Amino acid sequence: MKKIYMDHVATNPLHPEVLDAMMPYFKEEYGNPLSLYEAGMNARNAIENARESTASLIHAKSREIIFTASGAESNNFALKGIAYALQNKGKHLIVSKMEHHSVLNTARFLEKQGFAVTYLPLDKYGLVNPADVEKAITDETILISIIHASPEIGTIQPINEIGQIARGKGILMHTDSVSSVGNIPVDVDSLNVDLMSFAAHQFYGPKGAGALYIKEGTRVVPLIYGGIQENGRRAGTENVPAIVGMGKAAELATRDLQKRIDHVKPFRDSIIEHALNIENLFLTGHSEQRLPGHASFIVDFIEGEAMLMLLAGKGIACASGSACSSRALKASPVLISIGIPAHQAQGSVVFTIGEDTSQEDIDYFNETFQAVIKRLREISPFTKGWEGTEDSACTVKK
Amino acid sequence: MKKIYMDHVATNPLHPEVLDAMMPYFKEEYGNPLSLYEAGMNARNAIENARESTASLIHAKSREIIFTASGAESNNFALKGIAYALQNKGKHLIVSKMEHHSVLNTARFLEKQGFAVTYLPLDKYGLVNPADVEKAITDETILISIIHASPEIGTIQPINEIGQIARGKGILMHTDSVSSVGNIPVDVDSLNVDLMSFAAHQFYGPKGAGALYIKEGTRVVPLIYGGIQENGRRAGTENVPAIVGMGKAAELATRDLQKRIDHVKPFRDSIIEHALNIENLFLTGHSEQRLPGHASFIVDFIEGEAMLMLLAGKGIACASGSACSSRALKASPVLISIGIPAHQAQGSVVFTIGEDTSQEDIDYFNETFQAVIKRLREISPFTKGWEGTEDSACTVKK
Amino acid sequence: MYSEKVMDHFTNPRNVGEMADADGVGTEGNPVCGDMMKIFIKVKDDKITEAKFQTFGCGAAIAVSSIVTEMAQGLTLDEALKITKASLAEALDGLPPQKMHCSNLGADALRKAIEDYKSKQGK
Amino acid sequence: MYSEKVMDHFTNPRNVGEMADADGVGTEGNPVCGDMMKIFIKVKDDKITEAKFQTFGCGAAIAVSSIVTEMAQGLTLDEALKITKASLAEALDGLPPQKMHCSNLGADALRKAIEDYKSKQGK
Ligand SMILES: Cc1ncc(COP(=O)(O)O)c(C=O)c1O
Ligand SMILES: Cc1ncc(COP(=O)(O)O)c(C=O)c1O
Repeated sequence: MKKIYMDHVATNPLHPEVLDAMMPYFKEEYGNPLSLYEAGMNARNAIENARESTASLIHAKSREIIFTASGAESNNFALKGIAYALQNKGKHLIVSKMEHHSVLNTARFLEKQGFAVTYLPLDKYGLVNPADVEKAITDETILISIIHASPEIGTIQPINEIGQIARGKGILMHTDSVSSVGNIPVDVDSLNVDLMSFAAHQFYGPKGAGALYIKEGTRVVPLIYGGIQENGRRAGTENVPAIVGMGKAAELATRDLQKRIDHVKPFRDSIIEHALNIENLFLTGHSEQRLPGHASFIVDFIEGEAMLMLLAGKGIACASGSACSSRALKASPVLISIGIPAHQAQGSVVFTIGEDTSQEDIDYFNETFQAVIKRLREISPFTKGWEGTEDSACTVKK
Repeated sequence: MKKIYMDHVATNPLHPEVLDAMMPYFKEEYGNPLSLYEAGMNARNAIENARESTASLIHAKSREIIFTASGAESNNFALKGIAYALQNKGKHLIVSKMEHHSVLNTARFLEKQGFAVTYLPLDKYGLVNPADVEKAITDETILISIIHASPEIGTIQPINEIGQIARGKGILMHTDSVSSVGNIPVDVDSLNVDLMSFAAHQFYGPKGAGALYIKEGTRVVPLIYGGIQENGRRAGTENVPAIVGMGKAAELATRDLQKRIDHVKPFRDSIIEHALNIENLFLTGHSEQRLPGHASFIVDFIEGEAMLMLLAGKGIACASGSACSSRALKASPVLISIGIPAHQAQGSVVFTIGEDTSQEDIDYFNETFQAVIKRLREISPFTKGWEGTEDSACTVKK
Repeated sequence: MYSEKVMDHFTNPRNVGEMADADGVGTEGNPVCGDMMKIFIKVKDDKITEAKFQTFGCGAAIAVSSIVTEMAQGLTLDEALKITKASLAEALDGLPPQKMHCSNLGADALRKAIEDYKSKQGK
Repeated sequence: MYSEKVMDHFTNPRNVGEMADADGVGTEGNPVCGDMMKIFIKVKDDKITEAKFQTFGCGAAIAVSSIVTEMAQGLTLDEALKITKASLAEALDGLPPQKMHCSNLGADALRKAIEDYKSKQGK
């Protein structure tokens, strides 16, 4: 059976060159990077080279990069690290309703510890209005954290504008760039941010490697205390192979970024164009300001998990924001925040493509997607409208 | 040149079988373990199998294992996770002066957040006196955290006795078993602990994989918030290859534990016996209650880093607790806590061996160690005593 | 995640479609919650002679709908009323825990269809 | 971490040992802090004709001791007093930052040895 991986926004295959770069650090170079003997020193040099490449990808200085184990860790580190560092200055944070759980749930934890958090609304395309950011700022505000690009609806936020507002007010700005770094050009300076989270598995690097960019001179309290690894800011014996892999992946992403964008964008456009020919189907997120390999839809009258399963049966791996496809059994809060009613949010489906995607895959996909929708609509009690749908809140039945 | 790795307590080479087990998850099985399609489901199954093997190694249930990225993360998670979960019950923690930085520095962070911490003293062998634990307990005590075995002096603490005291008082008990799990038999039930940290790279598993054992029914607040990975207790896209590697390493450790102990113990004894023939040299830590592959000494009149460097020149990789060999430029607090004067602590040297160590290695080592000491003593101004040494505290000169 | 039986009933659902001349119709669930099931039955001599369904929902919901219509056919109304969430899950060789309750509306929809038939009969 | 020059002076230190008939002796550092350096000099016509050392300390401390004795030989006392931490580090092709100040006691020990010589001469 054909296998087409269309869940690149969740995670990515490892680039073969990345794995090659990692291998020696699984084999000969196992020494502790802190140690004084040879194997340890080789490991330390490898880490510093990786830091250099990783910094280059986002146009940062290498000492501004702290390696972590995941995007989620970087987000937790950024929010708690700034909150605890600046709690004497103020106890107010601003985030958006588009944030990933790793930002949202950290914000909720901080609320329990006495911080106040403003959750900014989204427009129907998922955009945060910079004017709303400005209005939300108080004397107590110590951090603004806005996601760069949504993995669910693909929309890219105007981070540079928001960062400018933050900078104007002397407030630190963090962006969760996990789904953008490696997929679109990212420059920490032109984005006007002080902290940025990203993860290697989003650009053909290994799982288990993430980074937090911390602008020089910014004080953060560690999330993981311990030894003096990462300049005392993130403890734990370094995961040398993963860090080396992140460095290599960053190097490849820097080199190939435009090529990758040019490769996926026409495919994404073809998916969207073909899909929009289907009745009662619409695009979610912004049509222009969106990730180049990201196509996301609401398909009326059928449910996302069922689409996923039928597509999986045809070899196509993808994602959905429907309640049934999430283990929490709740429709994606982002879909609700951009004004999609809960019953329509059930029909969410997300396709994300990558450098391994071919024209043949796209042709096969366009055909199959249409067939799957047709099939599920034959089973559905709805055909022309949502007759009989109660507009009540749905509590999960247990 | 001969290469003898004698820093096993810092980190270990990957077992070739472990790497073999990991490889498919770098290649074909890259899917997101949370997803519904096939590659994702294979990854999920692999994680659950690894959880089972990892649990077996410490005689726990598999749902009591949370995967993390390092021993340091597990320690941070345990202390902060319990502190925040039980802060309404009390705000006092008990640790020992033998703790790893990842426990000590987390304890200091918690002190800044309003918690009180008692640091228990050590006797001259490094042992914590269970009676001291009992005395330190107050109505406010919510957690006792004592390291299982010292990576610096090899001493193994009477965790089961301390755990019994904790249990008798209804107080949670955590042990940092990073340097013991995989090296000695460890059973969470007979140790009477509620939480236990450990790391795969200590038993021939990969860097980037750690675990926290959390006894069923124990509530902890996450350290890394986000998605529902690890049952909502530790977020981040799972590092599938590392987790699979930890599972395989745990399986091998369970199988080979006694064989490994029988292999290293006579070598350790040979190192100690030969070393003790040298004048003005003594063993640090307990002679019986110590890690089977761990030999640590104070060599009078010479300095640890110089020993390390000369030994490295002879192909022998080892560690020291001297000020100059640490980047913090401070002699090991553990050495000071067991009553070793600062000038003697400078002569600390630690040798830890493993399953790759051979009789030939030990013979070469015993000879070389003696020669290195002789050589450095020829350079030293001290020969028979510490004449002229001021017993003043030393502040790092900057 | 799903048993082979679930996958079979999901990918090849039995008895799909509207029944214009149904003797009883039962609807359960709400698309807001992700699942809605509509069951149509034909009844003769207190026995279900035919059952069909239309379902909006996930894989489990569709498989449950398929199997409940299959199981109901040929049963007396009293026998059909004994079909439960548990017996449907069992017939499908099990359902994942989170699907056990949220997408397993078949027994309820069938009961409603039977009640509808009975009320139409004035019983 | 260390330059080749440091490694060379550390593994083959020049001028090691006590000098029973030294004209000046200088001691700097404290083993409590990890480094102690003792420098012995012989002086003739205001020139250092011979220098030796004994050092307790790390690799950098030993290398610094070795090079300072090598450099001092043949210098006038005034020239020798111009030796600094920086010039020693430079002669060793650099020292790691954390070693730059804490193990680089050579210039101070040499200065003390020269002072010792001068005070003995009653100068
Ligand atoms: C006793 C102990 N605890 C914690 C750690 C930290 O573990 P890791 O380096 O995996 O973060 C170590 C380091 O090896 C250790 O020896
Ligand atoms: C926008 C965003 N932030 C954070 C994360 C979490 O990253 P990780 O899974 O590497 O922890 C993700 C997940 O892919 C993401 O898409």
